[in-house]
Amino acid sequence: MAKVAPQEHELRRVIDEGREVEGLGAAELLALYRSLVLLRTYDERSLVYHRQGRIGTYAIFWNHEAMQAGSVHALADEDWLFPSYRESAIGLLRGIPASTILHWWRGHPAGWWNPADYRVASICVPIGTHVPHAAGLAWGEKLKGSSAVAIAYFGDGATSEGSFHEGANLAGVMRAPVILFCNNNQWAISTPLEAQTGAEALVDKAAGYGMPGVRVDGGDVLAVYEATREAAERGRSGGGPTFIEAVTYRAAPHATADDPRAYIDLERVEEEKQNECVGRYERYLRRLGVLDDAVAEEVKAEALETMRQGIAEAEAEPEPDPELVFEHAYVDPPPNLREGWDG
Amino acid sequence: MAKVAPQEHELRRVIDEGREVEGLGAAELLALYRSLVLLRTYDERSLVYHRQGRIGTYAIFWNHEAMQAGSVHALADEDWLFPSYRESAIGLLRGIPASTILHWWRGHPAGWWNPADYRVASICVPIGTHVPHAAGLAWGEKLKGSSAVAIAYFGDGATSEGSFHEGANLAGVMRAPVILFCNNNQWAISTPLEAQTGAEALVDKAAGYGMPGVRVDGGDVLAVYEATREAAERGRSGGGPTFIEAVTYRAAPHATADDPRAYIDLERVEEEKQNECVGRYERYLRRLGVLDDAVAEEVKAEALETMRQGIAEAEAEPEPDPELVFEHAYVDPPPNLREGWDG
Amino acid sequence: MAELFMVEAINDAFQVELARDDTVMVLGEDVGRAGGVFRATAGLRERFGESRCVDTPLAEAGILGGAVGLCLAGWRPVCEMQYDAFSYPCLDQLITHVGRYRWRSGGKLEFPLVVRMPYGGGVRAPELHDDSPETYYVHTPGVKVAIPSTPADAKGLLAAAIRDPDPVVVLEPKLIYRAEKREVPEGEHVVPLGKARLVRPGDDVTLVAYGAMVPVCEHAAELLEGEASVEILDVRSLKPLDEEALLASAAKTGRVVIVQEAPRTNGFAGELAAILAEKAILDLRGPVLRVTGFDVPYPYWRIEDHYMPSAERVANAARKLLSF
Amino acid sequence: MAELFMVEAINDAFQVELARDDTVMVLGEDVGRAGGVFRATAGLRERFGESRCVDTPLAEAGILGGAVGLCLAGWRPVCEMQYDAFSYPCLDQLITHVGRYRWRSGGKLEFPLVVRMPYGGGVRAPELHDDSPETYYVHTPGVKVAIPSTPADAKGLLAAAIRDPDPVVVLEPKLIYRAEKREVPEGEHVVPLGKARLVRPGDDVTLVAYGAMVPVCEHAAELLEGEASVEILDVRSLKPLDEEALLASAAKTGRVVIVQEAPRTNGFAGELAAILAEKAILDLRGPVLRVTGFDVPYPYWRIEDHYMPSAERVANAARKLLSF
Ligand SMILES: Cc1ncc(C[n+]2csc(CCOP(=O)(O)OP(=O)(O)O)c2C)c(N)n1
Ligand SMILES: Cc1ncc(C[n+]2csc(CCOP(=O)(O)OP(=O)(O)O)c2C)c(N)n1
Ligand SMILES: [Mg+2]
Ligand SMILES: [Mg+2]
Repeated sequence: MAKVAPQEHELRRVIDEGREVEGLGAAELLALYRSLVLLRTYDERSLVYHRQGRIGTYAIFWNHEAMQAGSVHALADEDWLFPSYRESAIGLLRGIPASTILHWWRGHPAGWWNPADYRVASICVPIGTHVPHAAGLAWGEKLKGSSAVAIAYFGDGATSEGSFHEGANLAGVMRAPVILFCNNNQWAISTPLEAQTGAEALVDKAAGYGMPGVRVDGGDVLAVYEATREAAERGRSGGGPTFIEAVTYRAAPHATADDPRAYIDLERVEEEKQNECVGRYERYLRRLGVLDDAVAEEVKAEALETMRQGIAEAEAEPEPDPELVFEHAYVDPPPNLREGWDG
Repeated sequence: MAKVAPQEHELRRVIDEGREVEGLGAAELLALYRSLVLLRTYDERSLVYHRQGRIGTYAIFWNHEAMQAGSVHALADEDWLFPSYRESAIGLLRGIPASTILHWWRGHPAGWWNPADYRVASICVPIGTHVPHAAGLAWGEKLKGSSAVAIAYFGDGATSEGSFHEGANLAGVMRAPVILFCNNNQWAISTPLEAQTGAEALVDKAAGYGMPGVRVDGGDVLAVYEATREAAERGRSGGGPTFIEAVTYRAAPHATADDPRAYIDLERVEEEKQNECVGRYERYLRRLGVLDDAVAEEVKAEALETMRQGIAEAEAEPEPDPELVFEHAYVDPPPNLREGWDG
Repeated sequence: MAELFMVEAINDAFQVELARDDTVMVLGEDVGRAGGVFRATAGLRERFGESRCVDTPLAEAGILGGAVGLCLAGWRPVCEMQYDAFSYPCLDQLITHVGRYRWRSGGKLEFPLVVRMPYGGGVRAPELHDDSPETYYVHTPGVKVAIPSTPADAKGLLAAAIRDPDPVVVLEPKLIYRAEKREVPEGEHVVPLGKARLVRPGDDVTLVAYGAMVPVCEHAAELLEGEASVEILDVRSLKPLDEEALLASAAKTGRVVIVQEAPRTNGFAGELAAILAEKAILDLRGPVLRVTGFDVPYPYWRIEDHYMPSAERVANAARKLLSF
Repeated sequence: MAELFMVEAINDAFQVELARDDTVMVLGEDVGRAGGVFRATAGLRERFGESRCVDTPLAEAGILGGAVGLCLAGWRPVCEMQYDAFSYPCLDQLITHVGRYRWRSGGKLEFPLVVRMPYGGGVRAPELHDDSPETYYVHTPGVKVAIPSTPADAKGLLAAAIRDPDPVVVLEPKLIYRAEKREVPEGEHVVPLGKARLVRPGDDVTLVAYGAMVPVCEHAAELLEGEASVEILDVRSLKPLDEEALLASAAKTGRVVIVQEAPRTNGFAGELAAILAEKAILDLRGPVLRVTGFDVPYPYWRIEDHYMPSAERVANAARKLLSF
């Protein structure tokens, strides 16, 4: 009988093993730090803005920053990102203005962006449904002879969806250069991992699609970087897709509307908070002597300034034109679209 | 990185290894033979009936009989079967009259049966969509404290469907006593296995659902029997679901409407025909001295007689009442159901 | 009589029906440990056990397909789809199996399952938390569809759905979940499918609606105060439909405005208008007007109010009819 | 002009459009090696290569979701769903993404994809090979829907769909695939979306239909020979809809029968009737009648002819109107 477990369930680690990632100089290490801090600041400020009623419901990604920044830094500008709501601000790392993303959470059409401008797909709300998009894009780029790869971000819960399965299978068959990046924070709202899958580890799904799978510590930004870089190289060199399971633990509510105290393990949450990903990396950089207080200050101040400007711009944006209700759905709309409209 | 391949891809075999299955006496071996011959006869006669215009389009299952009979014989009467169109006649082994199944292929409502009467679910036409049904039934029986298990039959192509995935995952999570029986005949109509999955073997999907997987020679009725019996015991004793990949090769057209010469490997088909599953078992029984010409004759004559009666009954059935258009969809139909009906 | 929010009335229905029939079980995403993201199933897991209120994997087709199997095992599953737009993955199971399986059994089996979900807009949510998908459900053979607009009906229609021997889809207007507390009968309370609710009698014009559009019509009636005597009909049960009530009201007022939040083309308002064009043509004193959403994606919430039929749009349609 | 079966005309459209634009690609189950189970895509893989005519895994949501990604990469994917009822697993992608993605991009991106499938009954097939799912598609914002009834329109509408910058769903009446050879323009042939086809002019009553119901209406017109002058309108493009043509015909005859194969409730015939009730009320000399399928699972084929609208049923409806 086929063994249930694959060969390797241990998490890849870099920071805790005190390793260094080949080819990453001080400049890159600091750039990565800037991205981490920017995402962290975006998230923490957004929570405040929400409490102040300046944005609507918001999906918190506190302590998910390492998975997002680590993977994006391992990719080239030509590569496509397919975020879920959990990665709503990942476009910041590709130059999408903070105000644009804040608009999205403010329910303002100015929250739209052109995915092609940044190679960042629209934020995907229906779970797992963007996995086929990423597979299709990667396959399509390959057919054109381009060297671009794609990465799709999704959660542990998403692996239960048929759309995840059909997208992953398509990627495996077409040997599409796509990275299936699973943010395994061990919760789908209130549903724990053991109620989500019978698998020993989500990475065990990879073999069923004929793709390599790798498991990393999702709080270790360098482990994420390293694994993603390998997967991207594999994809670019015709090796097809890779499944990455990044393991972490959700240390914040699912979203601003959620109260996890009813279901979550609060001690485990505390533990996770102590070991949160930005601090871990910061300590690592200080040990390496790449970061000191002055630089840390400056980076955080810069991020705060970005957010200050972002929210100011967002709030300066005039109310959207009601006519936008009818805009953009069709290049060539049906004639009777405004039927019954009276302004 | 997690290895792509699981531990064991070799096919379980009994007949070719000249083994015997523990606990199977001459009576059971002969009963199994009767079932094989009955299914074979149903299939071969159906092809004739189709050519004679006595039934409609028909999905041929020639050389799939070992997978069907071998698994059914390994189960108890309380256990539920969930057939696809490929197992349309599997109910014969549970006492469904041949005429009923012929009616189904004749497009006659008399092709309906009550699944609860035989614990044989309705023939499933949309690929893979019955996998969640089997998982739900098995889970539901377990919740009631019953010891019944379920088996769902589907093909290699079905493993690409989201519904297969969602059903398999549900089974894994609920540890439902269900057997996912994959008839891997290596073709989905004209689509070969390598265009269906990137996996080295379909059994590699099992680990992703946290269930054991086993690979058997689908043409070896005793290997199928043995593997299914183990899986059923596992399910009954609380061990949850099992994935069985039964490997064969489609030696006949997909259905009467299909002409495989355009795409299939005809040499491989010939090879397969030489080694078809009923003959293989017959030779095995003769070697064992359990079967001789007289018994073989009698079994085949009996099967032919069953079909003769079946088609006669089916053809004696009066044309269905047009009123059946409105019957059976609802216990309590909407009042205006016949709106616009004039007999 | 207790004063309850709609979502509390739904929970009340569960408490009563699960206690009454121990083959009833609830399954869905986050319905157990969290008691549902809107708290509709709060307390059920604690009271009835984790096998009667199950947190499923995140897979809508698996939930509904699993429920088909649960029916075969003798259960009466009530499936929650977490939001309207997240029910779409279950449409395949609904159309190809839920609405057909009893028929396939020659009328021998029953599939007393329920699919319920919060639906509709106006709640300032991110995209795909705002859809009104009733058309996809109503058009599907073999399933029934109900949409309450009051707490009492939410309880009574859910109870009816749970007790109904056929599959029933219940769409619950999330905009009304906590809008206001209203009187709800205690204990067993069943509102039979197939009966509309006369919200208010009137003589000059009939406003026909369901779900979240009913309060909009009530507001429109206030705007029309002094101009016309307005009758409001809450369809409540889309399938089976209370055609008599619809035709009676049309015969009485001769003027009908149908209000629907869903996109206009091929929405359920069109079905109601078609029935009037077929069976009330001599009663009509003017065209049958539809006030609906538009054939566009439901907008971002900053402008959603321009998409949603407003009391003003409804009142203007009525005025158009009155001066026809 | 060549004489072709409808399915040959569809293949012809592919040959022309794939040659004309090398970003057009075809994908689906068995479209490549086998050339499609109805041979609609026969020869494409050989002529244009296996990357322009792709046999996909057996996964409809994967096909359509993959096509969304292909659009992002600059392709114009044409997706085949093997049969009507097997398209349901793709509804989720269609509703939540295909119809919304351009809008999400602020109108910056185009999704020029096509979903085409054989649809409808009358072909003596096992269950779920007979559905008429147009309502699910027409009601979905952001997508257009066309249904041809002749070989020439099948070619021209598919070409229009492939060239259209928006997503288009084309439903092909499989009953007509090989019904009769008809004249089809050679080379490039485009039938613009949004224009109905006047099948035959008449003065007393209008029969409105699309797809496989058009020949049924033509037969009904023959049955009515001598009793009435019958006009037949082939809607052809359900969305965008040629409202002018519909209203003009209603204004002319004052009597309208709408024929639809799909289940009755909330079918597209209801939408057409609603438009008439809204905009032609003063032109109508009688009720708007619908001749449709029923709200039941499509029957086993021995009795399918009792489900399908027949020329007799259509003619009787017309007679009812003429003597109203
Ligand atoms: C198809 C679909 N079903 C349900 C939901 C509602 N929902 C939003 S987030 C969520 C949980 C997702 O969990 P997971 O995939 O682990 O991602 P995480 O939120 O933990 O990052 C659910 C059920 C949805 N958005 N889409
Ligand atoms: C959802 C769905 N899509 C497409 C089809 C059309 N179809 C019928 S059989 C078949 C191939 C199935 O192949 P496989 O799963 O390997 O089973 P096999 O026929 O080989 O036994 C297809 C595509 C279908 N029945 N259901
Ligand atoms: Mg999670
Ligand atoms: Mg196969």
